[in-house]
Amino acid sequence: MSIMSDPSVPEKILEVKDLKKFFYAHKGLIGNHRQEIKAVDGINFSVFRGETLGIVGESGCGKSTMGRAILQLQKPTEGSVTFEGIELTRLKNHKLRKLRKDIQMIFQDPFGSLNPRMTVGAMLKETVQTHHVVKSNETKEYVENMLEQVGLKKSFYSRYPHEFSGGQRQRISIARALAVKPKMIVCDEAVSALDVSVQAQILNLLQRLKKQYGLTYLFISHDLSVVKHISDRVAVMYLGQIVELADKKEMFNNPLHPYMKALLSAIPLVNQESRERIILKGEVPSPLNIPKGCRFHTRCPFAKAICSEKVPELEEKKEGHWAACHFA
Amino acid sequence: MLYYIARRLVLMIGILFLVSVLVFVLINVIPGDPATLMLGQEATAGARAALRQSLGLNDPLYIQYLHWVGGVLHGNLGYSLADHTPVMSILLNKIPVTLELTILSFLIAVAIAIPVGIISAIRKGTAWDYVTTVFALSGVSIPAFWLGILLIYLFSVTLGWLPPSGYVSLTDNPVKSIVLMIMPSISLGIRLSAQLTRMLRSSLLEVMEADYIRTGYAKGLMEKAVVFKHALRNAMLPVLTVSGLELSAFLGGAVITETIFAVPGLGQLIVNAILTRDFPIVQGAILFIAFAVVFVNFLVDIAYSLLDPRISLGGASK
Amino acid sequence: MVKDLLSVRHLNVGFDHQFGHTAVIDDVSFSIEKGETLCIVGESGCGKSLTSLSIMGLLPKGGRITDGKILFQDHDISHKTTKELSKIRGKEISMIFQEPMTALNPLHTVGHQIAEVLLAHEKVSRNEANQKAVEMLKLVGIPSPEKRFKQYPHELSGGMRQRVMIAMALICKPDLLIADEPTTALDVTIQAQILELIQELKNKFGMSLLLITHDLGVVSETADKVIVMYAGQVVESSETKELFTHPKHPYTQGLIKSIPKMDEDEEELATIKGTVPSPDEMPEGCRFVTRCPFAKDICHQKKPPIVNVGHEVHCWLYSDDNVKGGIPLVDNV
Amino acid sequence: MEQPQLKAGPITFSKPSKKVVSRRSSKILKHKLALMGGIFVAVLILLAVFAPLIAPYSPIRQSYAEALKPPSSAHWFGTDTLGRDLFSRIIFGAQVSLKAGLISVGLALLIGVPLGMISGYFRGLWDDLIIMRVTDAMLAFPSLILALTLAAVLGPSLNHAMIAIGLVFTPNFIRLVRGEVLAQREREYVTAAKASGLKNVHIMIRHIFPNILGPIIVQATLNVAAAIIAEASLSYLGLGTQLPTPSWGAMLAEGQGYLQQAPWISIFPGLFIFVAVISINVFGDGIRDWLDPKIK
Repeated sequence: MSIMSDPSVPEKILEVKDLKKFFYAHKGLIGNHRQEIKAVDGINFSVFRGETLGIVGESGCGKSTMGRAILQLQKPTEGSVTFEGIELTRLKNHKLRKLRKDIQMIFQDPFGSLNPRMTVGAMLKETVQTHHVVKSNETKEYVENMLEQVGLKKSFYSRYPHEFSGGQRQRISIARALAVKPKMIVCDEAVSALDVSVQAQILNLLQRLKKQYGLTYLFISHDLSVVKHISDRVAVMYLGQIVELADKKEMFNNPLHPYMKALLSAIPLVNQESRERIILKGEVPSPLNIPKGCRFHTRCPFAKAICSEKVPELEEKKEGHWAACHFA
Repeated sequence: MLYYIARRLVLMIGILFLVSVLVFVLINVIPGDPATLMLGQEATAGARAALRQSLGLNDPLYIQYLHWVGGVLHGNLGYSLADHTPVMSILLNKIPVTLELTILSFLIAVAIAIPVGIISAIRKGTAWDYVTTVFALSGVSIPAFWLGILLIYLFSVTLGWLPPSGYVSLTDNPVKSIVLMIMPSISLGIRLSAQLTRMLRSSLLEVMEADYIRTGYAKGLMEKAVVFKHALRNAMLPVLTVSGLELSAFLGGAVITETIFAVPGLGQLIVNAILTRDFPIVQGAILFIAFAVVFVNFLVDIAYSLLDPRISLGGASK
Repeated sequence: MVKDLLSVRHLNVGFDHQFGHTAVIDDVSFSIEKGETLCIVGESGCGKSLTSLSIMGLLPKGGRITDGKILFQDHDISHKTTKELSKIRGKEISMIFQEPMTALNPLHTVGHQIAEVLLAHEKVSRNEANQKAVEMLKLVGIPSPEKRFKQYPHELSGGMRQRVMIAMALICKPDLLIADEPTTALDVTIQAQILELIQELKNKFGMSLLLITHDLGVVSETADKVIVMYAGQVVESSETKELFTHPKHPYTQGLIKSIPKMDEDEEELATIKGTVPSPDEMPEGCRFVTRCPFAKDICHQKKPPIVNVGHEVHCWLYSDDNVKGGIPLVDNV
Repeated sequence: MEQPQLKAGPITFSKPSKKVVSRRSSKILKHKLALMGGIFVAVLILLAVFAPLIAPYSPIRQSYAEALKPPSSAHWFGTDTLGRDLFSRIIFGAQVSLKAGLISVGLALLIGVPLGMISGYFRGLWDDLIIMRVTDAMLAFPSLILALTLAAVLGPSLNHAMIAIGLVFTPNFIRLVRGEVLAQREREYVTAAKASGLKNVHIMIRHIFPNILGPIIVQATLNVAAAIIAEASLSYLGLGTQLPTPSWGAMLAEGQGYLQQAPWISIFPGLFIFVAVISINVFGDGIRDWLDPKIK
């Protein structure tokens, strides 16, 4: 951590430039005909140290793929990802492995992301030892402390994942991520599989840990209310691109992009007087067949002729509020 | 659809190529000199060398392979070491015999497996299911040669109902031919029928748990309609795949069956050729069987794609 | 008084398994009037789906109704045979499910699967049924229905498949539609479309709707009446508006508070501590007692009474004895 | 993948941790068949190990006076054409069969498991084009014929038969292991392990392998049964165990010519093959049920 830096100028911890991740569908007799699936198609943003950047979007918008491409779990097709000034995309395997200590990840599925045949202790110990976080004779104690940190009992050390509920498993995942003292955590739909009451527990835990350890979060979710609750800034994705990015308050009070407006109006709310709803027609186009011009124009209630011709750039429409729309 | 078939064809040709390489390697890497084998130990070194020359055995292996494949493509599989008859004509003689045996066995297997499998799945946990389970377990565990011998002992030796062995061509005397084939077909077919029964039962049980079966009931369909219209076709898909995969083991079983019952088919041919080290015949017969397996699996793939609309879209992969 | 279309009375459901029997649903009662929307809301494992499945007679293996009645148009359908039920299912009561992908048979065209319902219940020719199926596809908002009729489920998107399920459920114009988490697997924008469609068709056909969901937002925007379930029991039942403005049961209150709000900022979310006990470890007395911030001794000992506080709540905190005993009522949200 | 999966979860009968083990054993107990299979397998192993102590006669001692005697109190299973005691020969035959079953499957495991793991974990051209196509091609050959040919090429003997059977069974394991690894690879815990910076080799051995061990054990068990049949078949055809070593397959073949006079010569060895194979199969099925992933 740089103590020297001016606190008024936030320091970029992660910078993503023109990130692309394409998948290929092979057709033809011997797979000679290749179709591109542009899952992530040119993404730019930065994450500042200590903040939580929320990424929100519907299924298939590429947000999870983006998360994995940033962490190099899936090699990006193009673009650059720099973490604390280090370019990740060109990093050699062993260096990348060492760097993983600093960026950890928490996954959606609390049932799938833990190895069913390893005890909780063994799983945590393994990462702690790989990254030499503490002396090996202190590992067990350290791991037990970590479990307590996330609200679990020390005695869970020798238990297997199937003995826990979804919420407890997610706490285990958090403990595993936290145990190597990371600087940043990517949360990929980390609370989506949980019931609301448990979801609230986990969100509070994440908030507390962030303060306690000075963490930075990249928080990916489809759930607007969750993203709104936890984020400092929010980016909205549609078909592999960011369509709007702004400070949380600004984003939710003053959405500029019609897609974000529609999303906001579509969430069913408790106890809300009738409001104006924008129900979008149709469905998200296939990433195999991305519409020309603005990607959203096929569903946009305000689309004009220009929208189907010219691609709107992500521009700063107000200070700190970026949107990719001709009319925003 | 045509596209799919074409893709499968390309794939099949690739496999056939590998199959031919494997067969060639298998036979040509034998320790021992074919020339010695053909001429006997007494032949002079000169005679052997001359034969080696004429057989092209001094060429590098890949040249030999190309020669051989070239021959195969022209329908020339070489000549028997024993009497120099073309392997092809020997095979052509034996194939109908084995074909009759395998088709009959297959029919028996399917005729047993489908009804038994369905009933035991639907009546899971009943005495009938229990009997079926025991039958299926015994069927997959019983050695074909022992079953054959038991059948002979029971029906030929003790009861005297059926002749213990022999073969008459279907065209010469259809009735006698079928009668002679009863025991061999049962002994070969029982294992497959047991396997298919087990597969169909478990596959049907799994399908019956599927959401769309619940939807079927929720729509107000009767049980019969749900089982026969919605469950059975879906349950047959894995069974079809397995029966394609089991085909090679099935043909392997023919070796034993034909030996026990003295049926003069491909299996018996292979065994005799192996015992007399007549490798061109072994090579030709194995190649033929492997080709048959690959081809039938190709047909199974096509059948599968006809049954399952999800297939014909062509393979998208990451 | 309006006659109830469906009335579930003291329903108990349990599972037989290798260790014996586990009671899962305990004494659930509710009723739906004609044209009404009732929501059952609760978290995973609260028994809301099983309740709906027992109405249809579609309980998973080992499950059975151990007690209670399910009156549909005044006939008890809780112990009818599959054959008897098959006349009601799809014709008078229809159901749609959470996963439209797996709920459709992948090997049949969607048109076939829709027409099949009509053929099973009415004396129509295959042609008429097909024609009607195309009409239904159009009605549920599927573009170019003639083309879609011939397609297979995997060729449609999730939202389209759910529309197909709806077409299938409504082709015989049932009196009651049961929708079990119909939008949970869908994205927000698609969810909005589907909910709107269900509402629209409900009004058009004059059906009643039993909606099962975990999403309080969906409840608030769709339901006339709500039942909140926890661990196999009803904890509170009320008119929708009343429930959200005056939730009484500590569980309902906790549930509402733990949703992140869109219209205000909060530092920390209110939570309900702990987790739902497993069916084998159900506490005696009130099942929520292990997580309730207001639990008293009595809550550990005896099953809570049903108290009318403007609506019905199953909680000791509101029983006369307690109020008289000077124990303060729980604050509203 | 990105689909929000707020499932209305099924009711699970989760029990306190300690009971999990007893639940599993109760499940296997419920499968009485599997238990019986296990007992038979154990008896068979004991027979094989203590054959010299159990067998009343030498398995190779010939006695023309005693030839073709039906079962009696002196010779429980009768005698064969050379007057050898069948019971003793069958007990010694168990040694051959079990050895053949275990060693050939061991060989197949030794080659198949590592190849399958590497192939499934790293994917790529090498896996797709070489390993998978070659195993596909190998699977096109009836394994019995392939084993026959190999055994003939290598020369008839028990050792060669075991090698031949082992090689022929190898593609089964490559396929199985590769498929299982592919399935595990897609699971999130593997991604999680990668994300936390573990080495590939470590992930393969410590994370994936324990998760695919179950299916491997099941397949290995079932293949032992198949290998016993295969060895018996080779011996029946004269390409396996050579005389005078007693082998069930060869004994059966020998008796076939005497079905009329001495059916026991064929029937008893066959019965033992059958019982051995069915026991192992039932036992294997039992393990499969026991390891049923739904229990997790």
